[in-house]
Amino acid sequence: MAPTSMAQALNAALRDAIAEDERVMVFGEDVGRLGGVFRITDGLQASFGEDRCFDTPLAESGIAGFAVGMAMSGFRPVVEMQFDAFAFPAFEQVVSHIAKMRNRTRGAVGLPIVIRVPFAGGIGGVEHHCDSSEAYYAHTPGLKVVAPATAADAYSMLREAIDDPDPVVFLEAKKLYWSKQDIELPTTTEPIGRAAIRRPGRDATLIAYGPTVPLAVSAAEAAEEEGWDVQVVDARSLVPFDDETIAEAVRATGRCVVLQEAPGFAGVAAEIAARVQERCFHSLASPVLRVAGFDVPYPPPKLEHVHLPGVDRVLDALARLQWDDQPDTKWLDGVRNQEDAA
Amino acid sequence: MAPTSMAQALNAALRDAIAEDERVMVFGEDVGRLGGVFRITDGLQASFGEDRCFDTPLAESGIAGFAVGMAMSGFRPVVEMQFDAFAFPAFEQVVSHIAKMRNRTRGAVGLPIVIRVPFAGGIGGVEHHCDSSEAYYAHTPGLKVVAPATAADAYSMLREAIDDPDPVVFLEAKKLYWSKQDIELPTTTEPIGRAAIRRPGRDATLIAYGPTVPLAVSAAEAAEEEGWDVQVVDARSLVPFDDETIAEAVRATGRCVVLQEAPGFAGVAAEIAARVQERCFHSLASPVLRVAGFDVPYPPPKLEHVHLPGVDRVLDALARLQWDDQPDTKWLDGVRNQEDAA
Amino acid sequence: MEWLPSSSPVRLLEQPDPNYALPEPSRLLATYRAMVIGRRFDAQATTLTKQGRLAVYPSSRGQEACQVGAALSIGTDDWLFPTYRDSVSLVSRGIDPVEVLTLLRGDWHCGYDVPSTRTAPQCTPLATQTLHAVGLAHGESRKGNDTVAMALLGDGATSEGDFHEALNFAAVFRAPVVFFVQNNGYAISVPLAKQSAAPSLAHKGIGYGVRSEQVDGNDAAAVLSVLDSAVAHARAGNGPFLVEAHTYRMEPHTNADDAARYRSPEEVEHWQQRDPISLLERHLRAGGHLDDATAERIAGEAEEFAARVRTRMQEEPEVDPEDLFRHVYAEPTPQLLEQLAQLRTEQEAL
Amino acid sequence: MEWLPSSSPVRLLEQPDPNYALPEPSRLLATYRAMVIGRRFDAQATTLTKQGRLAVYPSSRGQEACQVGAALSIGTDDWLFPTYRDSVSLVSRGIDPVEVLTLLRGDWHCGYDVPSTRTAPQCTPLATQTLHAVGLAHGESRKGNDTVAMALLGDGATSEGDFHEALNFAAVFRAPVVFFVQNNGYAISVPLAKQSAAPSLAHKGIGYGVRSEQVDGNDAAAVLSVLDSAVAHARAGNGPFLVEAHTYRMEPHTNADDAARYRSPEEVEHWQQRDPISLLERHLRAGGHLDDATAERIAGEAEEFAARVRTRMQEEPEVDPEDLFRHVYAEPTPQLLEQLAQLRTEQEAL
Ligand SMILES: Cc1ncc(C[n+]2csc(CCOP(=O)(O)OP(=O)(O)O)c2C)c(N)n1
Ligand SMILES: Cc1ncc(C[n+]2csc(CCOP(=O)(O)OP(=O)(O)O)c2C)c(N)n1
Ligand SMILES: [Mg+2]
Ligand SMILES: [Mg+2]
Repeated sequence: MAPTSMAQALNAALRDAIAEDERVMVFGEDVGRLGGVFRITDGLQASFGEDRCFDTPLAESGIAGFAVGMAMSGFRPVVEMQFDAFAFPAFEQVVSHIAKMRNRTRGAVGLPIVIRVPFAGGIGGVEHHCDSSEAYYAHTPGLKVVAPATAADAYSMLREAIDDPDPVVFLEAKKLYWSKQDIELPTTTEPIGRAAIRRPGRDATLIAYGPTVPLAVSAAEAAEEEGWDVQVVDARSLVPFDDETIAEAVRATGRCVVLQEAPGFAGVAAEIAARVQERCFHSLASPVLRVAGFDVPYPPPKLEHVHLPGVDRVLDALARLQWDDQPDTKWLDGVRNQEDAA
Repeated sequence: MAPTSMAQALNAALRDAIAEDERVMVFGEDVGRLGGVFRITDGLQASFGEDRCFDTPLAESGIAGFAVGMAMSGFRPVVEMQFDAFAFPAFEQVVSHIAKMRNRTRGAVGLPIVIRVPFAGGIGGVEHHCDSSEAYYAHTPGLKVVAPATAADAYSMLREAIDDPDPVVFLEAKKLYWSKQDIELPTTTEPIGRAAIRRPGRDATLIAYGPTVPLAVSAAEAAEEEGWDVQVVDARSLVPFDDETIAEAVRATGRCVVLQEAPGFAGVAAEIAARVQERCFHSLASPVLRVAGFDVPYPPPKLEHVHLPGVDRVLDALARLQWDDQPDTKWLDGVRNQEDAA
Repeated sequence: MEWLPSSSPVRLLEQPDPNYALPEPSRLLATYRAMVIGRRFDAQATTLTKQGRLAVYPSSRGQEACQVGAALSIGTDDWLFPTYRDSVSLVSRGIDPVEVLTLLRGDWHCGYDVPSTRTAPQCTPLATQTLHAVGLAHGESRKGNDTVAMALLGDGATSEGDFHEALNFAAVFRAPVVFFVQNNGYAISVPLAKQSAAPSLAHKGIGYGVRSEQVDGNDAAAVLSVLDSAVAHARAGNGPFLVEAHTYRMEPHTNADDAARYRSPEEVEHWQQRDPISLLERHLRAGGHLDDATAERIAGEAEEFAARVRTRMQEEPEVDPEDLFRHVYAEPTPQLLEQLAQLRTEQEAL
Repeated sequence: MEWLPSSSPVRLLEQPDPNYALPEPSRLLATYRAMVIGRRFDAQATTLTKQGRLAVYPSSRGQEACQVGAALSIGTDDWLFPTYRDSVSLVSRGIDPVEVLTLLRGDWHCGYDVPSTRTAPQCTPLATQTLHAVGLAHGESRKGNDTVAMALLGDGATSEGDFHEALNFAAVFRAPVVFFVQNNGYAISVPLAKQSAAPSLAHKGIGYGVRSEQVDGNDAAAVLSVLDSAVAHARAGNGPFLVEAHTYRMEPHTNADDAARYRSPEEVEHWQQRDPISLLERHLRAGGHLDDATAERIAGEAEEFAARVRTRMQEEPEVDPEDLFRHVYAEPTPQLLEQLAQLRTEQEAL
């Protein structure tokens, strides 16, 4: 076991994937000699040559469209978009082609492309460097969308994403790149599509993914002082989504808050809240609440701390879960659990 | 009063706006001599000259970026994207600039741009011609997003959008272009930001926008046979959203289904469902349900009728609103209404 | 400068050219045959559309020299990246015409088998496929194959950013791609003069270090000869090549279009005089390579071809609603399985 | 052909050019002064970054001839569309240096007043601003103004689709835009050879019918002279103009970059020999237009300029959390008002 940062885990995953599968090609802007601006591709070109890890011209639609052709020719492109917002020029290629090619061709042409996107904020970046773009991708059928929150997941899920026959948008929380975990690589965690309980708890469930997972854990720890025993679920994978684990978790606690960094309106947390209340309505003691970024453009560095959800905002939301009402309806719980499960 | 199609109403709105405000400029692909592929700009160039309505080269990012500059120089660009999917090349300009310019410049540079998008499906178009893209825009702070469902709204909201100091994504349901309403133009309906009750009803609320509004009305009529008195709310405006009207409507009925054509996952209906249960939880007799397109790429013409929500699917959802439970919890209604309103 | 294209379009049928040789008569005759069949197929598709059997059809009547030239200048191991306009090219490449029409009939987004035909789905989002062609061509050369990818696009599509990125990627990676622009004068209603102020679209190659040429797109011999050398250039490892063909679509943009709104009958008539089939036919007849009997035989083949298409298009294959879910992912997600179950319930209720 | 740029970069300081005249000595001296001040400002900003007072700073050291040339070749009524790299250009244009640094200090996305400075916010999404310049230039000429818009971009940014669309829109609309590419050899770590295979980036103009030129970007006289004629061309209604300047950034991409990973000290040293300030200084001194006293005076001005910046940057202005909501729309939506109320409650609880 060694303390391993998420960045190191991702680098190791790319390295192992290149070594084990000759179809894997890593390309994008500055991924070669520089090793990427976050150094996730560090040393790959030196180890495996320009054939396997190379710089492209500076054009994201180009990178995505080129990846489509490479995949059609049998390769497994792993492309890096330098920051969330710089993937936007590739939006048409991602939505109109990458997401749809298998479907258009009745399964004859799958596109095993991984689009790595350093996502979300909290790193003091100037404008356009801290957007959260997961909702755009999660709303697009044909894409898988995952967001690891631990170094072990980063390694395991990236390996799995590269092996996946379908395109995967792989969201790497920028602010977690340097967070460490004691692990041994290679490692295999739960498969894509499964959520993970990061902390047990009986009173309320926090659902998080990517950068909000450590936040949820901190908030849950802080909530102990209030006497609340808070469970934390890491969704891990947005598409496919683990309804089973998550609905079961919420049914057990009867209270739920969903966390995301992205602006709240029509974000992934809205989807999670909508699903959870659809599936757990009768087990719920209070509405499913959301704690998200405000519905504003990502602010400048000096204001990001007020924009991004923090422990206090999560605690406020937990406090609004109508704890006082609980006794009134507790008697209904048995009935409700049965109804939801049906 | 004359039977007026939505296409005619839109055309009239553009015509009147150009005539009344010399800053209004209509441009895009084929909007000039051809009058647009849906003929919404028909005759504008002939009446007002190439100065006011003109064709651009075929490049959507170009159109959007050019509109930014035109707006900075004091004009009010009204641009047409030929179909939803063909606005995707402009995504970066829309998200990184059009949505953010006022904010970046601390209010010094607003961009009064209207982006007209013929949206959604049901017209038998081949691939890429029937996407629904509202969620991408609605999730992007800084944009207003509206979707009229009647000819009167089409006229009034387009005029208002053009006068709006902020960028408005104006979603025109393709399948409603030829639907008629008896109206007198010019006309002024509720302002952007307000929902409208299209049909009263006491038992359940259907929330719809754009192409699902007529569907909701048909479903509500069909529901009469089942003995359900169903209310229909036309959201009209997605951003800003009329929480007040909608929450009040749902509190009154205690049951709610949200309709959209777009794939369900992380769509606008998810946001509406999440908001409604946040605001009306204690008035709800059952979870807020959604009826949406499936989470699949828009299908070929021969399959669109199974993909798109139809009356039966809405009735099925209404039937799942746990009518039988109603007596059990009805006694709580008073208490709950008070709690939600608090 | 060697990297400049000709200052006017290359022609061969009516005059010799110092740089391009006239193709062999047998090749020209094969081309003629494919053009005649292609045109008949195109007319058949237009008729089917009028009868409501196709959702939409973008005709390429008038562009047959380009359509057929593109198909015949590449081999079966090469790849074609066509657009919605290029059905005739696909048919000339030997793809089953009914499978070609599947998209336009509305059964599915692509009716032919992409991997075995080595032909990408007909592409609608303009210019996007040019990047796919570059990636594929690069991938194939990485594998040591001498495959060439031919990307078809229109004059309007050259304005899209993706075309720029494709030319640039191709040049930087020296990818064996031929970009073949069928400049038919219009992007729907927008004439070339509002699309570009360049000396020619072929001149766009210069800014990327991509060799380029312009050709009379209604002169089948010139199209073939120029494409041949472009393909040879790419195959030999010299990098991409851009060809602009000056041509004209005789029909509206699609059946849904009203071309009278933006162009004059005189203009159409002018191009009628330069009909690519007539030009080639005249040449072949003048050289003694085509006589009435052969022309009649070919016309007969074309009729038969169209008749078979007509007959086969009578039957509308059943579409399976469950296809909606079948190919979204290799394995459906739990969410899709739920939705499939919902659909099944709905279908059973019918 | 008249639409071809020179086959090698225009230079003036060391040799005369048949097409471009040396600017007046007084203009060159003013340019020299602005370059010296600009470089001192740039160094100051780098220092502030090391001290943690700026979030990030992309230096333009080595590119002063371009930075200053761009600012001085347009008038106050013209518009500038700069990038993150162009702080020195903004300072030379007369914008308050502390307002310029607001973005990089992290207070707000743009610190200067865009309308009155007629300078767009420094743009990060590459090449996107070139389209804004075209729209604005077109708008201004619609209003009958003879405003020119100058769009700055780097070599890497020329690969983006938006640059292509901007050149094309500008050409088709004959918009008075000067596209000024500072080719400093790298896009972060990616050298030009991996970015483009074109004879020069200036050659990209040809494919759009946009006149173009390439210039030695470290020769301030040549930059000025070429930009002057480009601006005059645009202002006279002849349409857009593309200028490529060959230059070099002496510092890493930003303070966060490690340039040693991708370029050699020898390469940097080579360019040090062609330092734009030294080149101009040598010329001015040789012509007797600059003596020690003036040089010292200017150096002193530069020091004072930097000192004022340093002092003013000591105070970190309060940022108001409520600014988050102030300018999202002209009027906040009900949703934003709710969120503002939430923020207030949170702030009060602190
Ligand atoms: C990205 C994109 N924008 C717009 C359209 C709508 N559209 C379809 S064909 C067409 C004109 C294309 O013109 P051109 O490239 O010259 O090809 P042609 O149809 O003449 O063969 C347009 C605007 C599209 N398909 N894709
Ligand atoms: C659309 C987009 N993609 C990627 C980036 C990240 N990025 C910032 S600067 C840069 C390199 C730009 O190089 P160049 O255009 O040569 O300008 P220079 O920095 O050398 O002045 C990159 C890749 C970006 N800002 N925008
Ligand atoms: Mg065309
Ligand atoms: Mg550069």
